[in-house]
Amino acid sequence: MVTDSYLKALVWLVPLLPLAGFLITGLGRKRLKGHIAGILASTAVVISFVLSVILFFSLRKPGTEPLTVTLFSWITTGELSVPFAFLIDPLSLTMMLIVTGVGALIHIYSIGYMHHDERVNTFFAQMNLFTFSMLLLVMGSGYLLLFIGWEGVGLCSYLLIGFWFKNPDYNYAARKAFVMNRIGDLGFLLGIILMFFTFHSLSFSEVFGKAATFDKGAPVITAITLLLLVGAVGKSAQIPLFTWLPDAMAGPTPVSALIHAATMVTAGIYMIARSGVLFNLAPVTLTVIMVLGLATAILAAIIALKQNDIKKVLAYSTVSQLGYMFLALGLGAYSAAVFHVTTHAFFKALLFLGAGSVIHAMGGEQDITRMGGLKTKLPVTFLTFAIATLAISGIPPFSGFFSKDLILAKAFEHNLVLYVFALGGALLTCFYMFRLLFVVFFGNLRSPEVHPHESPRIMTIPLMILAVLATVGGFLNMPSLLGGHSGFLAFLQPSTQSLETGELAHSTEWGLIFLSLALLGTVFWIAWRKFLKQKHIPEKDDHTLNLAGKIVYQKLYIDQIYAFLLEKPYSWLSSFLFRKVENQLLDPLVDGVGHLTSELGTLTRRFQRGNLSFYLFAMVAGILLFIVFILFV
Amino acid sequence: MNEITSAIQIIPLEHYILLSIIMFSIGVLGVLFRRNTIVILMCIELMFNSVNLLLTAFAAYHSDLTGQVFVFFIMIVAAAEVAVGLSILVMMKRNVDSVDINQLNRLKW
Amino acid sequence: MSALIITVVLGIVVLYLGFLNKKAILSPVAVAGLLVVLWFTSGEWNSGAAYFHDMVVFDNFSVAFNISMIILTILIFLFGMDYYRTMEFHVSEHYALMIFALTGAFLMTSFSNFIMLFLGIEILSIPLYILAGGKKYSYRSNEASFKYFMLGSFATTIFLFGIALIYGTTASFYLPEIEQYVAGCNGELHPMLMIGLLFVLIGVAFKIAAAPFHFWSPDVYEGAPTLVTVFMSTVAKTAGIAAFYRLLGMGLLPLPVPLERALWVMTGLTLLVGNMGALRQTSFKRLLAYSSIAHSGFIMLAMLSQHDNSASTLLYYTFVYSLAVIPVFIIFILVKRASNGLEQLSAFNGLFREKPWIAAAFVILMASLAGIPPTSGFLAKFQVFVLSIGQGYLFISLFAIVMAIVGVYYYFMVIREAYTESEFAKPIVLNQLNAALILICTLGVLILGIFYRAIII
Amino acid sequence: MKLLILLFLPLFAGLLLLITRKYRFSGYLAPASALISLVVTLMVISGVPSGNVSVDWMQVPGVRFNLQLDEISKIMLLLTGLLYPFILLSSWGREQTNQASLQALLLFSQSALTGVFLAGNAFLFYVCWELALLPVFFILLLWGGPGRRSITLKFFIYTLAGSLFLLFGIIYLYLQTPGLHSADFAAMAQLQLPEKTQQWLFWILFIGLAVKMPLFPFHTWQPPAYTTAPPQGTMVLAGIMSKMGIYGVFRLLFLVLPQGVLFWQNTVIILGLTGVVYASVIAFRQNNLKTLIAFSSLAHISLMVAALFAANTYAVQGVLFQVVAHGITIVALFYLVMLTEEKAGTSELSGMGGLKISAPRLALLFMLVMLGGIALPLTSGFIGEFLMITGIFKVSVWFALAGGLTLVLGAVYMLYAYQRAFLGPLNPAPEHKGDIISRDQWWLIPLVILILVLGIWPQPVLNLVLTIPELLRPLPLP
Repeated sequence: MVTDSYLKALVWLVPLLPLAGFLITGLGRKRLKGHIAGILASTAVVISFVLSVILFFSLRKPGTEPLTVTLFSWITTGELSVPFAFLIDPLSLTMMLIVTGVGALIHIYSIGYMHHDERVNTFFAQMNLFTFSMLLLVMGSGYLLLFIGWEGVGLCSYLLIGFWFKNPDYNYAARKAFVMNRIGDLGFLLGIILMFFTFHSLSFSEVFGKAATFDKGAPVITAITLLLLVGAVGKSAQIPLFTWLPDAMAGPTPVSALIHAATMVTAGIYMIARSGVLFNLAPVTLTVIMVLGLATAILAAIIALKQNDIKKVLAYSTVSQLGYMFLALGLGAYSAAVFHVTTHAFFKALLFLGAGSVIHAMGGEQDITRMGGLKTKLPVTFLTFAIATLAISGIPPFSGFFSKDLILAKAFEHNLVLYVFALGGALLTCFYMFRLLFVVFFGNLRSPEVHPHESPRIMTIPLMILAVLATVGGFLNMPSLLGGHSGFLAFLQPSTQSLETGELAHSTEWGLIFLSLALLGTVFWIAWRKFLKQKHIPEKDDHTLNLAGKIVYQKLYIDQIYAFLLEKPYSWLSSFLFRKVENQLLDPLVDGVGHLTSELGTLTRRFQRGNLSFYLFAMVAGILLFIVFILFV
Repeated sequence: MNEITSAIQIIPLEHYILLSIIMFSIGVLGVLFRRNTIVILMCIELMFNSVNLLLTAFAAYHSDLTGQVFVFFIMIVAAAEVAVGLSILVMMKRNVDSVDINQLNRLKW
Repeated sequence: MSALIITVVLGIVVLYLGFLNKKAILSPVAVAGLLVVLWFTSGEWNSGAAYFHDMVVFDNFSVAFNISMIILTILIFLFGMDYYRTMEFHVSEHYALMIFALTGAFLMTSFSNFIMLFLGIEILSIPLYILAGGKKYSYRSNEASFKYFMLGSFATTIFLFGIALIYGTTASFYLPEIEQYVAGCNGELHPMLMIGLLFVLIGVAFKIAAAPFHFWSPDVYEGAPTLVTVFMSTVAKTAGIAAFYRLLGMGLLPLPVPLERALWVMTGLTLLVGNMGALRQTSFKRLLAYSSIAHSGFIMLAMLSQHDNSASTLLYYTFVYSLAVIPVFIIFILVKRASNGLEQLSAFNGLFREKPWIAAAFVILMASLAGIPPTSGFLAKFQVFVLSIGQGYLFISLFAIVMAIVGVYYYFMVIREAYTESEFAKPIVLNQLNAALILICTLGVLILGIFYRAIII
Repeated sequence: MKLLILLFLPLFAGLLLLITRKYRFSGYLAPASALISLVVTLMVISGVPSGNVSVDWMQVPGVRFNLQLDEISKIMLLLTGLLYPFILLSSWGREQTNQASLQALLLFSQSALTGVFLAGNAFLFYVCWELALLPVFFILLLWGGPGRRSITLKFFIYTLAGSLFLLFGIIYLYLQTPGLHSADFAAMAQLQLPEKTQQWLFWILFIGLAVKMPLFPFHTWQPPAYTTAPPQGTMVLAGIMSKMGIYGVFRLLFLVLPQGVLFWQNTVIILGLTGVVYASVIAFRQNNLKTLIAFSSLAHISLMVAALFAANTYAVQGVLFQVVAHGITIVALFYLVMLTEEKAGTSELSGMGGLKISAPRLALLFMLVMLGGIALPLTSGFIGEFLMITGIFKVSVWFALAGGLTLVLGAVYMLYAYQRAFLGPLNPAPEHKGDIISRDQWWLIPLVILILVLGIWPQPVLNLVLTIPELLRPLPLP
């Protein structure tokens, strides 16, 4: 048994290492040559991962008290006392492992992927900064600490999306991401403040302790949770704040893998899971989450059907999967949501890295209509990508099956309609993923001028590791149905306080599994027929599509609607306020006083006409008026 | 002296006051409506004299000599003023070859 | 008393020096003589001596004002050394006339009888009529003198008529007796007395250029030779204000309600006309003339807010105002010379390049006129507002504040001109005496603003 | 004694500088004086006994020369002491005509501002208040950009008009003090004026203060003045002088007219929040970088005013923290704007673009400071804004929402401006003058470090304001 102080040292080393990596690579970005920055950055994250693993094994025993490590007092004033402290419990450990583990792989992958870029050192500095922020987010012992990481990852996301800053579109995407996140953050912050005034504390332990005294459905708790939800919606790209995530694909692909698939976007899920105690008290909020999640899952899946950009497909898929996680949260199955976060981190990171490998091989081409037949050219990439596709489609025994099935089962328990829609979304997922797989890797290469080749070892090894994880990750939580004991959920339960629901009868569960497998098989067959057998190639543009296809191809015109409803009016308002209100109302109002005075001045001078008769006359008039004034007024 | 005073008091005070006011008003009106500076000076002189008359009458009615003494001061000062005024007038005549009061109106606004 | 006599004698001596053509010693003699006068005047502090059957009373009020006027006259004479150097003839007459006018001013500060007030006003005014026309062949000087004379004598007749009416009701020219009479009326004044008082007040208001009896002042200020303008806007104005206050403070306050209201109207009008008239001025002398009207407005505000401190506030206000105005005019004379007789504001252009320290002094002086701390002009306005707000005249005080803002605008417009590049080179010639005097005045303005011990009068 | 040093050292240094401007060493005078001031300030703040100054000044009763030092003053002194070295250094070695005069004027303004923050007597306060304006008038008039003649006068008259209303209010308060009257703040704080009086007097004083801040809708002088002024002038205006109004609210409103404050609380908060949204929205489409930052400053100050009038512990502490934080950020921002303008040859955003390619260090520093400006956690801006919004929340959720909009809208216009200036392809139009020179870099880095340090370890400054509720006892701070 290691001593407590030793463990505590490990705890603050975990985020410190990426921070150190950030400082070194950042400050030395002019001097570090070649792969050095990448190696330094990756090492930092790898060590963090190792430390996290050590922590995990030290604390994994059930019943172990969560570890709190206080570094220093950050803000102390009045009742508000926010220490800079970390909380290590099962939930944060899980997230730390994902962040550092998947993060380490992506860092290593990036060494290969980014080595041509002239600003590679900056890239790694920012990646390390992101890891640091993300670790703060998941390790913070209170909401304000969480908020630091929350905004920190937002910043890094902004920086990395706009990494290739010479392209105005990328900058636009970066800004869009930051601003949409900020809208959510505002809600989150207000939620934090309301929470502070309700519980007079912001640390998890105290808040949750005091929450127990509130009744279920207490308005103030509902308000708090709704505000927190706004934050989560922004960060985890749910309706209506999801449009930034597809655009965020402007960043380098490892960024998409790390930030916009595996870790950052799941921060919202983490936050809600963390606040399970509160959300349990607010059924209204849970319903809202559930509806939002399901709607997002289906909407994004539909849009993904017609996308031609390999990363866009994956992005919408991410949005859709996040929707599933929200669905799970809304059902009170926080642990299930975190479980899906975990498996999703594996297979989605793998998908993105695979896509990165494809793009790398294709010389930067992202349009799937110009790919094809890469199966032979990129064997490792193909294999791993295929595994990931199977996983995300929910085909056993790959990891996605277990996590998604868990959510579907919970949905079934709750409501049949819910289940039907959720299942429909899963089928859509299966369809667009296989469409992607078939179009990219099968058939013939449709752009003859490029000569794709397999990526270097440093990129493929992370792919392989992730493929293994995507395959076996599901076994972490072997359901009792298959003779397991739901280890993962049990491990998390102390942190998340998931709502207990009755177990489904095994027969029902088997029935559901077979139903979904049968349907998945059908969908697979359709995709296979359409894209493999008939060698159907997606249309390059929307001219040839029918109306419905057109709308889907244009992402339901949501970007245009937002531009029309928000950006344009805002821009107009800005000009209007400046041109009309500031320059033609307020300023002239002030100037008007000046002009009026000035006119009065001119008028006064008019009386001074230089004419002696007039002066005399004015004097006499003045005297007479004064006489009248004193005698009669 | 007393004889004169009582002689003055034969006429009611109101008449003196009225006369003075009429004289004064004629002066004021003259100042306002005449444009020849000489005439205006004479009008001002008329106003001075109306004041003198008034003071004398009051002095007589109050049986107080200071009022009459004041009249002497006024007469002296008025003389001095007219002397200065006329010299200014001469200067003006030299400069603009006119005694119209509105000839001089370059200083304005 | 001896001060009065010495002043008259000094005037005559100076005239004789002129006859003897001793131009060089004119100014030193005049200054030395005034210093003697100053000595004797200060000897009368706390004596309260009364002369001529109590028709003049040299109480502390009048002594303090007399001292202030003597100092101002000395300053003007010192500046005059340079100003009159270029003048060939009649220099001695200028000095003598100013000294005579000063005698009249003494009477105005110390009268307690209408006869003396009348004499004082006339002794002050008649030399000024002549001085205003000092440039014999200048059309503008002529016009100034003519207008001043015509309006002045007209105002005198009004004033006299007022005295006559007062005499008719009260049978006295003595202020204390009139005061008693008025107090005995219990506010039910005979209309004749009321009109009489009004006419007397108008006569004095004319001297301090209160609206609507201000019309002479811009024209005369502009047309008269600059040094005469300085004299009028400082010494003559101080005398007028002292006389006005003496009239109110020694005789008439608290005023009958209708009269007081009339005076408030006059104050408001004066503030308005003065500041508004100056606002769009391009001629510097006219601007200062209007500003002088505006300052009369502030002074009337203090005067009407009757309080123990009113007198000392008035003294302070008029003195620091004059102390700032004199060097400002001198600087104006310098830049006017450098820009070929230009009297517009643009004459100041380039001052900060040519003579940065003079420009800095100019800023301080103008700031004092505008009432910006820590200059004495601010302290003066501060005291005025303390008086008027303290007496509960909130609305007129707010109005005065608004007018003070307008004032700041035009003063700083001039400062802005002084800190604007000039279009052509302007060699500004500045002799050491003038420089020293400007410095002294500026320091005075500053020091009086920063360290001020109230004089109890 | 130390307080007197703080008050007069810059004044004398400035005078000395003017006299000796022809000599070589004069260039070092201003920074040296500012550094000494900084050291003394830090000593005074950290509680080294500084001795009280209180002498009878003029024989106008109750007008005394006394300096007082409480927590609010300390915050303001910290701000002044901290920023002036940078403001002065920013002009160092730059090609400006008549640099000695500029620095002397800046030093004068430092003296006056210190006087404002130290004065224990309303008369002294007012004298310094107006004195602070004069140097800025000349800085604007002599070193300003195009259109300075009319803009300077407008700025001057507008703010002075406000001041004169303030004067009216101060005199009124002075005359309400019992006995021979006293203009000491302490005596004024003892006053218990009738409620009606407090209500109308509030506006007389508040307009004076609001113009200075400035607060919507009294702000129209501010954007053109900030745009036209030379960088140093803008830094003084935005960094310190805008805080004078806030300081005045503490001294003259919170302590003297508590009922007036409570009565008009919501009105002012609404004005402030309107200003936040209004200025933030306008800033979005500004084409001139300086005007844009001016509007951003307007938004920040507006939020501070709103929080101030929320009048509870968190809000007030947040405001005082933000006073320092915003001061540092805005000075650094205007410094960077100056450099950007130098590098791009224009302050129009349409003439910039891609500056990150030619001036990466500038871009990086700009980014860091900007993050402070948009209140990212772990920068100083966040602590202040969090506390302020917390305080506003206590008054009303909707107010907090409106105030919190600054988080979103601030990001909107700042990032957009950053993109237009630094990102994208290199604008072919301007002649590029390379990256910033190391001297500027070394002046800027401490500012950036301050922004970060105050965000990570705000407690030293927060400790200064912990006792604020005690101080503001007349106002029943919840």
